[in-house]
Order: sequence, then C-alpha cells, then structure tokens
Amino acid sequence: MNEQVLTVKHLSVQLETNQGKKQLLKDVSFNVPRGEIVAIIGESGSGKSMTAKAILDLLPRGFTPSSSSVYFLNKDVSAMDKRQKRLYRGTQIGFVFQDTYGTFDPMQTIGQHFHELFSAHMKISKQRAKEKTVQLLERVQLTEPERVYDSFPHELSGGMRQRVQLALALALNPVLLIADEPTTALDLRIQADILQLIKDWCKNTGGSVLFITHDLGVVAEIADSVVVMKEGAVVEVAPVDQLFDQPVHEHTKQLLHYYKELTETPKQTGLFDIEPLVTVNHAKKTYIKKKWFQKQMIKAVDDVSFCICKKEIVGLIGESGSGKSTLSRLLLQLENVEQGAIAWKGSLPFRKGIQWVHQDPLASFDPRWNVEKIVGEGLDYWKEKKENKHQQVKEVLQKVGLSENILSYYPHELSGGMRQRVALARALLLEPELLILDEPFASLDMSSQANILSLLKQINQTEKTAILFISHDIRAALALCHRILVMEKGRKIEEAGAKELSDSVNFYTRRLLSSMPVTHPGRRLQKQTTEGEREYAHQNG
Amino acid sequence: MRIKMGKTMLITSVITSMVLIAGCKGEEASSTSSAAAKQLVYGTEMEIEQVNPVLDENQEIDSLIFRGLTKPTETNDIAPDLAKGWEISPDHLVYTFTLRDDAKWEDGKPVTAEDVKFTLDKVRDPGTNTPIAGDFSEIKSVEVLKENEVQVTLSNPFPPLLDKLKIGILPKHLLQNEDINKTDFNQHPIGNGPFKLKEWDNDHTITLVRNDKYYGLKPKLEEVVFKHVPDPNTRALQLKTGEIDLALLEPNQMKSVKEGEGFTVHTISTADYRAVMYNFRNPLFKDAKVRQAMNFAIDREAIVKGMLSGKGEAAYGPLQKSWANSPQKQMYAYDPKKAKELLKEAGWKKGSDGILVKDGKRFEFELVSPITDPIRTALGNVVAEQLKPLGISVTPKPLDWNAIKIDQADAFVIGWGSEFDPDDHTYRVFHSSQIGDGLYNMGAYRNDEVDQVLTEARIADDQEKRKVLYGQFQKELAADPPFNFLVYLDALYGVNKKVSGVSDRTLGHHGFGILWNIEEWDKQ
Amino acid sequence: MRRKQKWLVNGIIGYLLLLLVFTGLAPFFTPYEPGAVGLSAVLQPPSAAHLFGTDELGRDVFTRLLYGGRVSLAVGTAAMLISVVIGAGYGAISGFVGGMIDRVMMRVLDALISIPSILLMIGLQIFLPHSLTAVVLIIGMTSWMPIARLVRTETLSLKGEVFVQASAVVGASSRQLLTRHLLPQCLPTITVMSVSGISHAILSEATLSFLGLGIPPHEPSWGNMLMGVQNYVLSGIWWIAVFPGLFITLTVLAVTFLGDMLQDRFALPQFRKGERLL
Amino acid sequence: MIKFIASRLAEAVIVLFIGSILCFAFIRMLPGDPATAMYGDQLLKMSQADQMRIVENLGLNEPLYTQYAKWLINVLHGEWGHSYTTGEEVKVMVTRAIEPTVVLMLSSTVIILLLSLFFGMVTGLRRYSILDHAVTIASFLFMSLPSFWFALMLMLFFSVYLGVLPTAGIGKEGAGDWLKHLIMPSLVLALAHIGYYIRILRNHIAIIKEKEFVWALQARGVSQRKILFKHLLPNASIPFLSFIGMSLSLTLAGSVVVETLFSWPGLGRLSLKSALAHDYPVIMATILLCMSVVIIGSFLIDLLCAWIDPRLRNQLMKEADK
Repeated sequence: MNEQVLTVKHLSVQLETNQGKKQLLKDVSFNVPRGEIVAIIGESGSGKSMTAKAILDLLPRGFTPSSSSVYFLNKDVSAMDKRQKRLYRGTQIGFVFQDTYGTFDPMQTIGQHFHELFSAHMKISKQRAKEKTVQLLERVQLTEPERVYDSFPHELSGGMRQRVQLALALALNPVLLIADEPTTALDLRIQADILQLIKDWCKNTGGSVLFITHDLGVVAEIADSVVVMKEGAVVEVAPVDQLFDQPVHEHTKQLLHYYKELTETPKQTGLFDIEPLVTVNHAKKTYIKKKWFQKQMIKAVDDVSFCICKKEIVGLIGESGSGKSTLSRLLLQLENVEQGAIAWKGSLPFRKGIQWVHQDPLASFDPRWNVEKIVGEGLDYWKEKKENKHQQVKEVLQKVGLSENILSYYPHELSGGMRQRVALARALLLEPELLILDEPFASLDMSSQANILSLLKQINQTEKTAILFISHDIRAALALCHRILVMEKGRKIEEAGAKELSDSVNFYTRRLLSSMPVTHPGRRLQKQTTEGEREYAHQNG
Repeated sequence: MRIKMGKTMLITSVITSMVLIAGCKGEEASSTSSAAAKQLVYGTEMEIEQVNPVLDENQEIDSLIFRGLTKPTETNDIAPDLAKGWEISPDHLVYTFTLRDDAKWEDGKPVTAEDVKFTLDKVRDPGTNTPIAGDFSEIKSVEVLKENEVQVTLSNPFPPLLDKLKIGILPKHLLQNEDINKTDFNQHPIGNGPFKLKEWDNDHTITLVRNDKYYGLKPKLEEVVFKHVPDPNTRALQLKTGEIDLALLEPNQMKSVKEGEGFTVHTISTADYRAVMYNFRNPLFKDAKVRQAMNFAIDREAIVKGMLSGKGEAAYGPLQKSWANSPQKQMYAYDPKKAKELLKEAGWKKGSDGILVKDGKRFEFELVSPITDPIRTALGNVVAEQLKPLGISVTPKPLDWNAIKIDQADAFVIGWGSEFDPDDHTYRVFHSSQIGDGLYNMGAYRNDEVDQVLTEARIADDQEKRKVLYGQFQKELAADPPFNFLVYLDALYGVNKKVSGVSDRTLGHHGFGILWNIEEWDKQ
Repeated sequence: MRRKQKWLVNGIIGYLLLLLVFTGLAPFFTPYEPGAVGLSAVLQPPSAAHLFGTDELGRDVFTRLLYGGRVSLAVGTAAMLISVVIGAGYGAISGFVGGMIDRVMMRVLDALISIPSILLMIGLQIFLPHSLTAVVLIIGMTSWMPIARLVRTETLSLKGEVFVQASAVVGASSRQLLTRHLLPQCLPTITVMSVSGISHAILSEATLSFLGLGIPPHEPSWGNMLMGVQNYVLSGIWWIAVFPGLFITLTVLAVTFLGDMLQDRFALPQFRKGERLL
Repeated sequence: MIKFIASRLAEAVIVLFIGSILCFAFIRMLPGDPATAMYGDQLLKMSQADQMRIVENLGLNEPLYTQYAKWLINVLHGEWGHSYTTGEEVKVMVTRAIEPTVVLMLSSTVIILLLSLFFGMVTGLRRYSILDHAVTIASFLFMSLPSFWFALMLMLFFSVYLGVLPTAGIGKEGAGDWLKHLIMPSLVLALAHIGYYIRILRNHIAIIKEKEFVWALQARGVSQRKILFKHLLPNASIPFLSFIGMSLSLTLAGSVVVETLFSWPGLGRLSLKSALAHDYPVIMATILLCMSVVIIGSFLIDLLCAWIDPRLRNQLMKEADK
C-alpha cells in the first residue's frame, strides 16, 4: 500500500505579466499513496486549484511550472510526449470540479460527452458506449440513467450534474481521482451522497483521490491525510486525526478555530423579547411555469405563518427550491403575497426598517459606483439624515470591520468577504430593526464565514437588530440563531429553538441534520448507521 | 427536435449545394450563347421595358419593328414609308395619305388605313399614358377613306406633321380589345418593320431577327441585339472587346477612349441644344438689355471645350442645325465688358457686397435644373459662376423632376431642338399663343414680331420665303432673347469597324435616330 | 500592446483634430473657392497648383474636399443626434412601459428594420426636397432603429437587475431608480452608439449623394464629389474619386476606432481591458 | 415546437402587415405622382390635365384606405398589379429579378462564410498575434469603406488597369464568363460586412476558448482538432448566426447599391429604380419581398440556432408560451 501514485516535488508556478513575474506556487511537495484519500485544504487564493491544474499539465498560457516536479507512478509528467499525455490525462486521472455547469459543453448531451470520452481513447460502437454509460450513470446512483443520457446539461440539477461529472471521471477506471471542491455549491444532503460515492469508489477499486476543499468538515468526513496550503505554499502535511488533534502550524490552528466557531451551537437560546417586529400570516405565493402545453403551478410559498421579534436571530433553513428566497422577497415587498398578509410592526417606516443583504452581493451593487456611493445610497433617500454623510459612511464601515481606504474601491475590486461586509454596511447605515440575510455564506471562505458570523452576533447584541438568517447550511444556522424555521417545498415544517432542533423528531429535519459532515474524523464511524436512512432520502429526492 | 448528429454535415452540404447551384447556373448560361453570322449588338443606355411606339418617344428599337407613314432622309427631309404618297390641302389643314399595298404584319395580315386611324386615335386617347400626345394635339380627326387611304384633318396648320407621322403604326386587330397601357403586346410586339422580335431576355436583352415579310429594302444584317449597358465606360470597354458593335459614348470619355483597335467614334451633330430659359413672370428679366448682357457674359467656347471636351458647338439660336439657320453670332460673343456696360445702361449698380442693385432690388435668382441630368446641372453651376463677376447672384438649384415647377422657377436649364421642320420647336416654344398649361412656351415669352413671323412662316409655301421669315425671327430672338442659348451637344457613337452604313444625319435629342437607315447597315 | 494602442489613439485623435482644423479654417489653406469653375483646366491630374487635381468643371479637388468635409461632418453629427434622440426615446419608452405597448412598438420596429434602409431613405428623399437639412433629417429618421432596440434591451435587463432592487430596498422611488441607476447605465451604450452613428451617417450621406439623392451637387460634400464619377474612374481619371473616398474611409475608420475605444472606456470597470462583442 | 413555429409565423405575418401599411401610407403620401417620374423631362410637354388624367387612369385619386384595401385584396389573390412605367406584370418583373439577387447573395454569403470562418477562428485562437492585428485593422477598414467607392476602386484596378474583370451585368458566355461577372459584385457585397463577422467570431471563440469545459475536454484527452470543430465552433456559431439573421436587411440594402453599380438585374436595382420612378406597385412588391426575406430569413436562422443550441431552444419555447 505504500506505492505512491502521485508525487509532487518542489512544484513552483510563475505567472509572467507585463508587471513582471509573479510567484503563484512555491515549492509545493506532497504524495498521494495508492488507495488513499488525500485532501488539500486552504482558503481561496492559496493555490489549491493551481496545483491540480499543474498536475494535469494544463496550466493556462503564461503560467510556467517548474519542470520535472510532478511524477505519476514515478514517471515525470513533463517529460511525456503528446500522446502519452493525452492518455495520462484521459485514462489514468479522472477529475471532478466545483462548477457543475461550466465543465459541460452546453450544446451536447450527456451521452455525447461520454461517447467523446470513450472514442478519444478506444474504438467503441455507439451502442456499446451507451450501454457502458448507462451502467456508469447507475453506479453513481442516478435514477433514470436513460433519460439522463439524452439530456442536455442545463436540463439536469446541480446534484445530478455532479454525479455525471463523477461518472465521467471514473468512466475509464483511473488510478487517481482529482476532485476540486466538488461539493461546495451543493446542498448538504447531496454533498453527503457525493462524498459517500467517492469513498465507496476508493474502497472498492483501490484508487487514490486528491480532494481539494476549503471545508474542514468535508476533510473530517473523507480524508486519510491532509495537506494544508497557504499563499501558494504547503504549511503542513499530516494524517487527518493528527491534524485535528495536534495541529502544528499556526495557520492550521487558525482554521480549526474558525471551524469550531462555525459549528458550535450557542449556549444561550430562547426569546429575549416577545414584541413582534413583523408577522407573517398564511402567506402564499405561486409561480406559474408553463412547460410545453401544460401549466405547472409551483407553490413557492404555501401558507406560511411566523413572526420575528425584536432583537431576535431567526434562521430560515431549507434546501434549494424550498421557497426561502421567495419568502425573503415577500418580506421585503419586492413581490406581493397572493394570500395572507405580512404586517410590519416596527417603529421605523417599513422601507427603512427592514434591510437586505443579497446572497450575491456583487450583483446587488451598481457596478459603476464605488463603495462610498453604494454604502451611502440609502441616506440620499432619507433626507433628514443627509448631513455629514461621509462621516456616517465611515462609521458604518468601521462597524463592519472595514477600513475607510476602501471607500474609493469598485465592487469588483473587493474580495468576497469584503463585499459581504459592504452589503452589510449599506444595510446597517439606515439602522434597520430587521436585517434579512439571504445565504450570506454562499461562496465565502471558512475564515470569512466565521468572521461574518461573529460580526452578526455582535451587531445583534450592540445594535439590537433582529436578523432573519436564510441558509441551506444548517451548521451555520445552529451556530448563529436563536430560533430556526425549517422549510420544505414552500411549507414551514418545523419551528424550534436552536438547541431543541437537534432533537427534532421531524423526519425532514432529521435528514438535514444527518447530512451534516462530521466535526471530527473520529466521529466518522458513528455516521455509518445513518446510511440506510440516507439511501431512503436519496430515493425520495 | 432532438438531433444529435450531422450538424457540421448539414452546414457543409448547404455550402456545397450553393456552390453546385452556382455551377449549374454557369452551365446553363453557357448554352444560351449563340453566334449569328451578321449580328449587330447595340449597347443601349436606357433599359428597354416595352416596345410600343405610341407609349414613348425616342426609342430606337421601335422603328425597327414598327414603321410609320413617313421616314426621314439623310438630309432630314421627309420620305414616304408606309404611305406611298400624300396630298395636302392648300390651307395646310387636310392631309390625305395613300398606303402601299405590300405592307404586311408579321402574322401575315395587311397593314391598312384602319391601323393608321387606330394608332393616331390611340395616341390622342386620354386613356393612353403617353408623353407624346402633345405632338399630335393639332389633329382634329382621322378618317378612313378606303382600305388604303386615310385622311388627317388638323385644327391649325402644323408643318412638322409629316415628321411626326414617322410614328410606328400598330396592328388594330391585335390591340383593339386590349388595355394599351398594360397589354402583353408591349413585351411581345408584332410589327411591320424590317426586324421582328426573336427573344426577350431576363435582363432586358432583346434580340431582333430579320423580318422576311418586310416590304422595304431587305436589311443586310440578320440580327440586331439591344443590350442594356447603362454605364458608358462599360460600353466603351465592350466596344473595345467587340462585345457590342454600337453604343452612345459621353464627351467626358473622350480623354480615355482610344480609338483605333476595334472601333471608331462617329461624332454626329444633333439639333439638341441647352439654354437658360428665363421665366418672364419674374420682372427681373423684363429688360432686354439685362438678358443681352447675360448673353455676353457666357463663354460658350470654354464650355464646349472644358465641359464637352470639344464635342459640341456653341449655341446662337434654336435653328442652328436647320436649313433655315441664320446665325447671329455677334449677339452671343463672349464680351464681359459689353455686358457690364449694358447692365449699367439698364440701371444696375454694384451694392456693398458686390451684387447688383436697382431700386432696392438685388439681382439674384435661382437657376433650376433637373438633378438627374449631370450636364444640365453642371451647366447651371457654370452659368452661375460666369455671371458672378458681373455681380449677378445665381443660386443653382438642382431638383427632382417631380419637384420642378417650371412656371414658378426663376430660370431653368432647358433642352429643346428639333432636327425636323424649323416650325417644330419654334412656334410651339416661342409663340405667345403657346403660353399656358401643358404648352411649350413655359417661360411666357412674348414678342409680337416673333409671333407674327412664326405664324407667317407656318403657312408659307415657298422654302425661300420661309427662310427669310425665319431669318427675321432669329434676328429678333437675338435682340430680345427668351433664352440664353448655351451649347449644342454632339452625339458620340462608337461603332465597330466591321460595321458599315452609319450615316451622319443630324440627330435628335440624345443622339436619337442613329438607326434610321438600318436596312443599309452591314457587318463583315 | 499598450504602446501600440497609445500610438493608435494619438494617431486617431490627431487625424480628427487636423481634419477639424483644416475643414473649419478651409479658406486659410487654399487659394481657391470651392465652387469656382475653371473650364480651361478641367480634369487636371494632381500638380503643385492643384494638389489633388481638378474635377470635370475645373474645380480644385483639394479645396472641395476641405469645404466638403464641413458638410459631411456636420451632416454626420446632426443626423446622429436626431437618430439618437428618436432611438433612445423610443427604446426607453418601449422597455420601461412594457406590456402591450411594448409589443406593438416592437412589431412596428421589426417592420421598419426589415425594410432595407436605403429604400427608406429614397422614400423620404422624395418627400423632402434636396437640401442639407433634408439629408440630415432623412439619415436621422432612418437610422434610429438599432439604437431603439439596444436601449430597450438594456432597459429591460436593467429593470431585472438585483442592484436595482437593492436600491429599492434602501428606499429609492421608481423615479430615483430611473435617474440614478437606469439612465446612467444606458448612457455609455447611447454614447457608443452615437459615435458609431456618426460613421453610419457619414457613410449614408456619401451613398445618398453618390446616388444623386443627397446634398445638391453645387454644394460640395464628400459624398456628392463622388456623384457621377464612375465614368471618370473607368476612364482612368482616378484622382477625383480616390481622394474623397479616401477621406470618407479614413474619417469613418477614425470614428469607428474612437467608438471602439469609448466602448472600452465605458465598459464596466472589471471588463475594461476586455474585448468588444459587437 | 409547433406552437413556437406558429407563434413566430403569426408574428411575422403581423410584422408584414404593419410593414405593408406603413409602406403604403408612406409612399402615397409622397408629393409628386408617378406620372411625373414616369416621364421625366417628357413631362414638360404634358398639361396639368394630361397629368391628372394619368393619375385617374392609375386609380390614384381614391381615398388612401380604399386604395390599400383594393391593393391588399388583389395581393391576397396573387395579383400584384402592373408596373406604372412599363405596364408589365409586377409578378413577372419581380420573379425575374429574384434569381440574380439570390445568386449574388448566396455567393457573397459563401465568401463571407469561408473568409470569416477562417480568419475568425485563427484570430480568435491567437489573439494579439500579428495576424490578429492585421485582420482587426482590415476588418475595421472594410467596415469603414463606402461600398460604392470600394466598388469603384475595384473597377479601377481590375477593369481599368488590369482589364481582367467586366464591370457590368451578368455573364452569358459560359461558366467562366458568368463567374467573372459575379466576382466583383459579390466581393463588394461580402467585404462590406465581413469585418463584423470576423470580429464576432473572433471574440466569441476567444471567450469560449477560456471556458471551463474546454479545459475539461483537454483534461479528458480529447484532441485539439476535435475540440475546435466539435465544441468551440458550434458554441461560437450562435452569435455568428444570429448576426447573419440581423444583417440580412443590411445585405439587402447593400445589394441595392452594388446591383445598381454593376448593373446587376436583381431586386436591389429594381427596387431602387422603381422607388426613383414612383412605380408604386413595383416598389410595394419589392419592399414586401425584401421584408419577407428578412423576416423569414431571421425566423429560419432562429430555428437553426435553436436546433444547434438546446438552451436557446428552451428559451424560445418559453417565449412562445407567453
């Protein structure tokens, strides 16, 4: 078992630009032994994906890797000729990426993708290719593989596409699977399935996996050993248990700290104040989706009632398509309810009293405005506050932990975490009584997530702002919220305090809870008991 | 809808099929070409859209298919054609024509007096959309006397009638129940002339073939092809390559057309002149001295040399190409000094901006020209520039034909001139009885002596006497100019060297009439 | 790349400035008058006395080019302004109002777009007499359709943008949305369209005048200097056709490049170095 | 699908109807009547009464809506009327003119496709290379050339100096001659717009080249050639094709000028001539034909795009449902 499938030795990558050379990877070294799952963890910009591309020798133009630093089965990849390289990439390595849509040619069916892969490396009849494909699709637990075979990428859901990617990667029985953040954009339940599939493949075929992620939970769930990267360099390599129990490097410790913060259930719970800010009464909203000749009514929000009280943090969780976002738009009156009512009981005028942070902050900024203008916009519409606008903007930026020298930045120049903070600052400037946060953690690094999480807690405490936290990430909701609402298919199915939720008897809630990755590799074995249940959930999904 | 294969195949096949179509077309085209032994190809400037002598004037092809009662001779006299002969009543009002007996339509039916009456009635019929009704407006009635005798009665004496009766006669038996404006006949003519239609091609290339039933001199040519080549340089090019044998060229080409190799250029004089017509409704032109001054201000020789490359003549009057010519050159010489004096005499003085002023009125007018006619538009510019030094401000105003209202314009670059009887474009153009809607004295020129002389000349029997009368007329016209005569244009015909028989008869507007003696043409 | 671009930008701006100076101060650069005929020296090839030769009436081609430039540039700019005003108005109304009105307006626009513009121009030309104003109106009134379509699309897509909703959430009224977000967002598009509109208008003027439907012949413009030159060109008298055409091409080229650069300049900050998608 | 086609067809009919009303009203509002343009300078010799008589003969003194209704009824019966100037049946004139125009447009399309596919692809793959800069400059140059002037320059060069190509008409002396006559007009027509096509293809190839899936295909070991032709090109062809659809009316407008210059007896020249002559029946027919070509053409191209691109298919069908 000690054979090294992949050896990376002193890998460096340079980017040559007009401004000169830029070192992107510095002296990266690690091994992937046969049959093991090696995880690379690091924040965005740490060079994880670059490493993966360098391993495949497919860096974009202008990026130059140091030579003779990647060995596959003890063969120097950079020394391979063109044909060998094609063979190496196509048949011996499989890969899965985060973007489930962009990695498919939008104009070709899934079947065509498979056929192309097969015919690139072997002579195969159409019929045979189809048979093989259907088998593969079945293996990644796709129901109706025949239908999937004939589908175009855009006709499948993200989870299905990820399974297809996995099937494509495994189609030619590779020795090594490279998975670059394969589950980041997916619901937790699907993430659990995909992880399980990878683990099973590894166990059954003895193949190796190089798994790239920023989520320590995933690492805990899957990895045998871990490579920690920071700013293009490897800072620590360790077996997974050792990493969690005895981290050596400062950066690893920091990561673990953030992770803990994110997964910790708060001590305090319950309501502080029962004065309601907003009450939702039997709200209902349906969209009509016309498909071919029949109309399909989609009940986005179906008879939902709840209230949010002052100073309270309420979580609204559910998987994608459960109606969370529609509900937030109804609350904001960007759309109108069909039935029922939403009553505002705050002391500020409604438009000022409820503020919103969109899941994609970049899209919610006018791209031609700089930070000062974006944040200060609200003041322009509330005349009485117009004086010393500049000062107020600076103050609110400070409040969200941003320095004032970003005032002149444009949205695209900000990092993901900064954008989220700017959006938060814009909302806070009007001193709202209720903040609606729509998936604020989507696409954020763990450190940013943890930082924003504590920022939210702090704001809640100092500003006495109530928060509605909308997320599919049940972990974060548990860590932040006092009270949690669970939605499924437009309906509210459970409402409970954060602490009580973990003991919920509701089947759906239980399933959501069970698909959370473990917080420590040591707890991995217990999870096996839930496998049967997961199987069931999959069938229903 | 779901098609998974062969998209590239389809695109390729579309392209291939386009290429194939193109290829096929080529094959097809090649098979149509045929070389006749004696074929004259005439590159025409205008596209021929219909062949019907009643519906338009000045279309060469008409006279090849349709013959009229008369035809012109080399000296622009009148010769009998369909008519064997005629008698004119002493008051010049009743003309009796006797038709020849051997004239037949292509379908074998004889040409009769009924056909003549039908044609002359049609051209005067208000339902016929024709621009030449005016040429026949003096006809009061047309009677059939016998099968081969027809009588035309006029309201007023009209000497050019015999010239006008060269109009092609139409077959009554084919057209009496048709709407002449729209009938198929216009594209499938059945005629009585030396040639008949063989083929009318898509791009308006028309092939005529010798008509063996023709009563007159058998043409030596077997086929005449009318091919539309609108661009004069292409015509020159095709003359050179021998693609066409005959074509009208333009003066501005003379610099580049190299005679010699394949063709010669016949410079044929025409009766077609250009002049500035003064509108006498504008008091500015009342004083004859002013108009004389403007005559002296124009350098006609320079225009001929510069604008026309010498292919034309300075114009001194309306009858310059007629037997009745009596030149008054001294009144049209280029003499700016004299012009200045005359203007001074007339009381015009230069104002502060250099423009002449009299009684608070500035000497300025608009000179209208049809924008589609480059020569007239250029003439308008040149006249404006040449009058400028005198202190006369002329604004050239080129307009579309439909926007031109001549009776409202100050002045207009006009084109007249007839190669026929001197009465043709004089009485109608300068006689004061011809002022009014639809009549030709559009500038409202009025001169009693001119009126009198023209009327007398109309019914005078003796040519010598007429010549004297027209001499008087021209003298008066120079003293009291209705027009500022500018230039006569030459017609420039490029003719293949192998073609013989082209005569240098004075031609009409735009070189019309070159094919008048087509029967005598030959090609080696 | 950088340096090259700079060289290009300087060249273009230099050319346009020179053009403005030369045409604006035409009398200082030529001893001749644009209309002065010289029948003794027609169709002279380029020489020291006549830099670009003389035309069929012996007028100095160089002089006419300078004076004609005034007309062509003025017509181009004025026509563009008209088309931009009509187009932006039509598109913004259609996109902002939406619903039935939008659908009707779009069908009318489709109908107008599908008629070859030159036929529309000829039609209008018959309607309006030959004059400078007429040509400006004709070109302006027949070239606004693409602008209208683009502005409508822009307005529509902007209406659905998250940042517009975000503004509504912080309290912007719909009038404020229009003035603070929608209009400024459309402005770059309109500006770029305006610049390319100048190119289009100059070319249209040239084509119309060439066909004899534009500026009356005695008033020089680059287009009508080319009217009726086909004969001469084929006779080998190249200078009366080559120079006006060259100036049209160069000017349109410069303006087109200018539009391209403006597009880059106005692109969202993150795409600034990006490529234009037409 | 049927519904989509039906709704698009209905739309096309509505657009044509609106267009015909616009044209009709517009043309009849013009001052000056066909009589004026019919006879040009011969008109001088006609009296007002004569002119009025012709107007009456042509049925132009009736109220506008009656004229339109009559015209529409006739057209629906396949009766396009007779030309005012020649008296010929409009149907015949127009049918005759279609073939040359189709030949011209097809050949210029072939030129555009061949050149722009080649140069678009090469420059898209090698952006900022010397060839790319050259092609970019050439593209802009062709966009800026007044097509009539370009035609003149081609004539000057090929016909005057070299004397190898004819300047007018359709060749009839065999395939070679036919081709010779076709070269210059179709070249002018093609090159006038080729710059846009090359730029569009180049930019989209460049964008798609950077897409993740191309990377994924390489990583799966698919050959470069296959990626280029089976993936890059089809993906980039959508904007390219829709531009062809959009520029149909541009090409038709271009053919008006080109056909006139080269005396090509097609629709363009016919429409220009009849427009200048106020030949109402002919111009109505040609304009409607041009409109139909544009509308049907862009409809077909939409269909083609939908056939190639499954995403577009979805979107179009959704639109049709609305």
